[in-house]
Amino acid sequence: MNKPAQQLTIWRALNAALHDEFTEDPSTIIMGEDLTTWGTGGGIYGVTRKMADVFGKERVRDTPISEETLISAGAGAAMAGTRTVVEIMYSDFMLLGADGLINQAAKSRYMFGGQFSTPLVVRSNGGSGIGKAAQHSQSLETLYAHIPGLEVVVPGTANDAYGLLRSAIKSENPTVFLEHKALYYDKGPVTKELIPLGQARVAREGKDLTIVATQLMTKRALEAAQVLSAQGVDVEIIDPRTLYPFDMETVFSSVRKTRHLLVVHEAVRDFGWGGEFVSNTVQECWGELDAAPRRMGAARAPIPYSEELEEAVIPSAQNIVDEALATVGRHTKLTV
Amino acid sequence: MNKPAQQLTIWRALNAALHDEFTEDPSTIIMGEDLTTWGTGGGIYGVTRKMADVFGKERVRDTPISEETLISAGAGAAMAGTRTVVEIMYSDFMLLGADGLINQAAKSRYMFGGQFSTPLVVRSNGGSGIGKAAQHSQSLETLYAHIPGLEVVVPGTANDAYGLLRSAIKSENPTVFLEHKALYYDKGPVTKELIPLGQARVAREGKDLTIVATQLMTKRALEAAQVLSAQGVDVEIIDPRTLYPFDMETVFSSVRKTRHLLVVHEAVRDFGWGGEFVSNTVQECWGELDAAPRRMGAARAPIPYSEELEEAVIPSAQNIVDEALATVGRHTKLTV
Amino acid sequence: MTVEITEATRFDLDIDGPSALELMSTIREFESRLPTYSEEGLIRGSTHPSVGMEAVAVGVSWALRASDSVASNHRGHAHCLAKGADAGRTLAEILGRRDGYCGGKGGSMHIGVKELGLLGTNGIVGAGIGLATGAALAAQAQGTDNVAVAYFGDGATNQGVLAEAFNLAAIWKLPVIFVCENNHFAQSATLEEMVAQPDLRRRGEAYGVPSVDVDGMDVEAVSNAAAEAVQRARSGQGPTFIVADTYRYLGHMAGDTEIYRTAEQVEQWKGRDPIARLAKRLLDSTVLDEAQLKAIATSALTLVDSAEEFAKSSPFPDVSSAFTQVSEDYR
Amino acid sequence: MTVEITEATRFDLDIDGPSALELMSTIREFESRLPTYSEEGLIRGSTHPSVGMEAVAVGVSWALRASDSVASNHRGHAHCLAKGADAGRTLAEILGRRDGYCGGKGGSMHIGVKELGLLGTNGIVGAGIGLATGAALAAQAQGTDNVAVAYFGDGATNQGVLAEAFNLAAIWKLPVIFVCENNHFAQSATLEEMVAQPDLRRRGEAYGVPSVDVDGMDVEAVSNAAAEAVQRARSGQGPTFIVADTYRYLGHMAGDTEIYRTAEQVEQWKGRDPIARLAKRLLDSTVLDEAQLKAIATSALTLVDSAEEFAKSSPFPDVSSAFTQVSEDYR
Ligand SMILES: Cc1ncc(C[n+]2csc(CCOP(=O)(O)OP(=O)(O)O)c2C)c(N)n1
Ligand SMILES: Cc1ncc(C[n+]2csc(CCOP(=O)(O)OP(=O)(O)O)c2C)c(N)n1
Ligand SMILES: [Mg+2]
Ligand SMILES: [Mg+2]
Repeated sequence: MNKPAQQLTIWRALNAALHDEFTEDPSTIIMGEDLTTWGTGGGIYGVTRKMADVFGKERVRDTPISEETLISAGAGAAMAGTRTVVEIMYSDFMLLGADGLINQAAKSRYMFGGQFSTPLVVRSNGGSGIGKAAQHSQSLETLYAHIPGLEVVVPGTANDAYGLLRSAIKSENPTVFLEHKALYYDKGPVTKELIPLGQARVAREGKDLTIVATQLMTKRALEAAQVLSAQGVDVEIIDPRTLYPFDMETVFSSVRKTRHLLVVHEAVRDFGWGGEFVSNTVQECWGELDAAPRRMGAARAPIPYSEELEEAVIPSAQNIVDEALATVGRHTKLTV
Repeated sequence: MNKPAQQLTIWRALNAALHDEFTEDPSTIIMGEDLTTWGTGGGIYGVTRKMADVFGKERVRDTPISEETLISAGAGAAMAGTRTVVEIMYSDFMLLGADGLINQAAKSRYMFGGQFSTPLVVRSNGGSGIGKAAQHSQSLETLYAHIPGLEVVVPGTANDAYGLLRSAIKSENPTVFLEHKALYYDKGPVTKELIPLGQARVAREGKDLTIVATQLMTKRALEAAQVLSAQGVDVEIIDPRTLYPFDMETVFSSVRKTRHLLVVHEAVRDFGWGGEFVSNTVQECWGELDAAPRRMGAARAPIPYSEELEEAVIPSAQNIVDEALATVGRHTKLTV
Repeated sequence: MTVEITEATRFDLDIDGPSALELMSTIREFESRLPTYSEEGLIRGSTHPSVGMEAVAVGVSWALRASDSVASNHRGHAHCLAKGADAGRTLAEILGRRDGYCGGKGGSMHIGVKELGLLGTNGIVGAGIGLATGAALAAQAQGTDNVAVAYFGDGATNQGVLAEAFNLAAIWKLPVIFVCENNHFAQSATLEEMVAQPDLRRRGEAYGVPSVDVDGMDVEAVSNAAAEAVQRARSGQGPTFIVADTYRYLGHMAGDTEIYRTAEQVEQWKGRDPIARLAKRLLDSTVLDEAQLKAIATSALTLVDSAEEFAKSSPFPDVSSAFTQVSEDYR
Repeated sequence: MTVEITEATRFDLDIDGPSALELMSTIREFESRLPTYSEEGLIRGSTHPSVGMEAVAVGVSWALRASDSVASNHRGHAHCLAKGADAGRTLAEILGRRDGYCGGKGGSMHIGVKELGLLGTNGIVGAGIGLATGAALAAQAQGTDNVAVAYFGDGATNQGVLAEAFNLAAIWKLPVIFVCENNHFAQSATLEEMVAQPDLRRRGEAYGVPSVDVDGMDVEAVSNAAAEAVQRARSGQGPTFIVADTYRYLGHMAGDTEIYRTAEQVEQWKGRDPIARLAKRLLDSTVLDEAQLKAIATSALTLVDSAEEFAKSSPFPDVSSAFTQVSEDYR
């Protein structure tokens, strides 16, 4: 099954996934703002490039600015049998459609006793790092992971972006698919294989400390691992890739080996998804932990605009190094 | 400062708090659906009873069904200097106003560099138990606790309802105030003293196990404590009362004594606020815990309508007993 | 004269024949019993009867077929029954029983029937509007000539989603019919206090949606308006907004003190009763005689009796079902 | 001839005098420089210049006083400057500097100035509509005669919040003026494709809000319409919806390829330029002579030069400020 991998940016990988899935399944549609008329005709970050040319304006629709209805109509279209992708320009705006997502789509299968599938994907981007400030930079994935009936996907590499987007579209369940706005131009090999939702990826193997991280934080954790390696701490990095379904088993078996856990996310630390991973691990691996698991996340603050401030509120590679050392009980370098 | 306590139901206590606060501060207003024309003229659960008679229709307003604008206009009114209370009939409907709450009100102080106060209280009710089904029974407090800039209050007794509602209205910050729909008719002593946000309440003292719980779960934990006591497990119950600001110190010092922690909430267990309490406690009290802390919450499912199903998805007193025994390492009784 | 409210038979029956009357009578009987069930503790939570409003659901449904979609609201049993839902299974759902359409998980506010295109009654005022718009989008994108109907109240017209959906449906010419059951109240709020421009049609027109007023107490008028709207939608000409003037005779839900209206007003509206009106018309035009009318009334009663029997004797669902059907586990 | 755009002086100046011209010229100059700042990396994220649209903000603000509230949108610098915001501090905020109105935390899309009643530019299309409605509610509830203005684009008229706010403002006669800057595009979406009924006024009227069209390229026309609306609001007669026909000369934001419009269309609109038009009118009516006109242009330049100098020389905020001002800790 190993196809030769192409080097693609994340936005290209997403674009390819859409093209491939739309080619394979004619019951797919996509709608959103500025999908076909912005830039070179591919939406704000290019992800829908050439979709309208290939699949037509019936299946690829530019919409008015009406997020509430885009999401609830997306749910209705999905319930009526059309695999529907809704692009929301920034995930902060998804809050305008929270009713459609949380009260309708997420509950449609259960409330009606299993009759309906709701193959809806709401695609958007989260994350900070490019100066978009408080209302265009949030990492709100935890909100959706808390809602029964929703799947939450947070791809961090081009390969994951491709394979998970195709799986999300094929899924019979409503899925929140959150890209990271600062990673669209990151390049990586793409095998064009489907990746099932609910399987974590081991981004780095190591034996002293398990770091669970997604997207930008995985990148920073990898940087931190270099530094830590030089200091004699061998880090294993696990990217869950989907927050729900979640793959705790991969985390547990890693922790059983490393006996230490640090969860790092860009979402605000307080009440963020790190708590779920820490709590589950503590309960499952109690006797196998050598130290208290720790969590890192954004400060309890909105994302500020000015560059240094923006950098300050989310974990840096150096912060991760420090916290990793603290987790394994090497407090000397701890500066935060 | 100890005034004589009156016995009041929770809805009466809330009503008294509103009356007292509106009398004290003429810059207060309240708006919502059916506030003055339903039942005996006091909103769906009576909380605004006689408010219009006393304070007039200028300050006590019946609104159209427009939750999005009620909440965002509430934010605007608060920014413009009016202490504003918005009643949303069920907290599930607050999702329609998620933009106003999360993107606007929560961020208004920070984004604008500290210039604005936003003394907005969005009052509503959460919780299950009375057959209102999937879209009228959610416990979504975790979503708001995750958002920097918001305060989250979850009163469980008449006294707390009174004292915390007054504090919430006096607060310069936007506050989500979530009552519990199955507790409105619960009676208890009310001293009519203000209770500061961010102070947990020890609902029961004990030495073997700390249970953190709110609202209906506090009640059930108290029942469970009776049973456990007979089995030789002495439970301490802590009701945080506010999820943000949170009072971890009270939890830590209790756990240092009991060496065991169980968090119980009606919110869905997965990615619920229990993870925050467990993770913080593990990090702070690592060497002082005799066993892994555990969490309980609603099943990962919407709230079903039929009575036995509804009961099944949220923790019962018996479930709490079982989980408490498991937490302290007495697995014999564990049936769940 | 026995008419089963099933998808198969209903659509063969002519509006001028007895069946519209029978269906309305059945809905009337069905809905009238709800307050009693609530008092008896058979219904938990909230149930919203639509007694008085039968002509709207029946008139609209006359123009629909099984493959068309309907998104309903909290006051939605009539929409279900008129679309062909079985009274017994509908009531079983309202009573939280295993044989309910949703296995007792939904209840009154969440009755969906996939094979009838029923996207559910809904607990969120206004939410069905987005769902129906989406179903219409699906129909259009898949190239079928199915249509979708959204039923909602006057109160729901103040939800922003309606404006958004009007606009979206208008620019894309979506095959959706927006049906406002204007019964002049939203829970305890009067339309007069809650809108400044009481001509609700103008809301549709402002977004380019052809909009009509119709006497919601006259099933024939409703059915004509609906037929025109459905025809427009099926032929690719886009949405229609129908504002049906109607009234609910009972309280908003069980326990309503009704301090917001007078008993006289209720009585006045009963003078326009849609069932009595159709009965009189059929009698006057000698389509039916008194005996047949009586038989229809009896048959409605019998049908609801047996629905009640069916629902009451249906067992409560197995507790284990509380944990299933949250997501499809296709992996 | 130097006019500082400060609250104190601005409101004394007559619309027929030179100051409206000067203010518009200053805004033009201010906004025209933004793309360069973006290219130079001085501005991060998105900034939306309003070159071409100056007459709307200036015309509307002429009718306002400091205690009135304004809720703006993503294209909001002109709204701020016209309401009396200092150009230097505004630009400092856009550049993320310590002396910006929000200490660099907000940036272009989040500029609020409490003492000027500026409830902020806004990153969420449509969100200012609810905020302004709330500020109007506050004014009414507190018994002041302050008013509130919401500025938003044609694109924002498709957000449901506008319909809800229209209705709420109409039933409560809130002192709010809804100002739609219809520049015919929402990012890359054309108005023609995004609405089926292009007469946007009808949206206000449908909810009972008196609604007017105005030539948004004519500051006098805007100011007259605004004065009337403000007068209505102050005297308790409720909201007004003003639809100003206007155009943005530059791209939606830096990097816009503008494939959705032709260069000819842009040139055509420049023929209606609000600044040239007012200048000509003042010249024709001999209020000003050529030399004075030139002086005004120079003064605008000078003012923006010094704003730029001020902003660029302002230091970046202290990193510790990232963690403060999230909540008031009053306990
Ligand atoms: C979003 C939302 N807001 C409020 C409610 C509470 N509620 C249920 S029905 C209702 C009145 C609805 O009035 P209308 O739309 O006219 O329908 P009617 O009940 O008159 O048939 C209200 C306020 C709700 N269920 N959902
Ligand atoms: C809720 C929301 N949806 C989408 C966007 C992205 N966006 C920013 S400006 C804009 C276009 C707005 O058009 P309009 O309201 O006409 O204002 P204009 O830019 O033309 O002044 C869009 C789609 C946003 N910021 N917020
Ligand atoms: Mg109604
Ligand atoms: Mg525009």
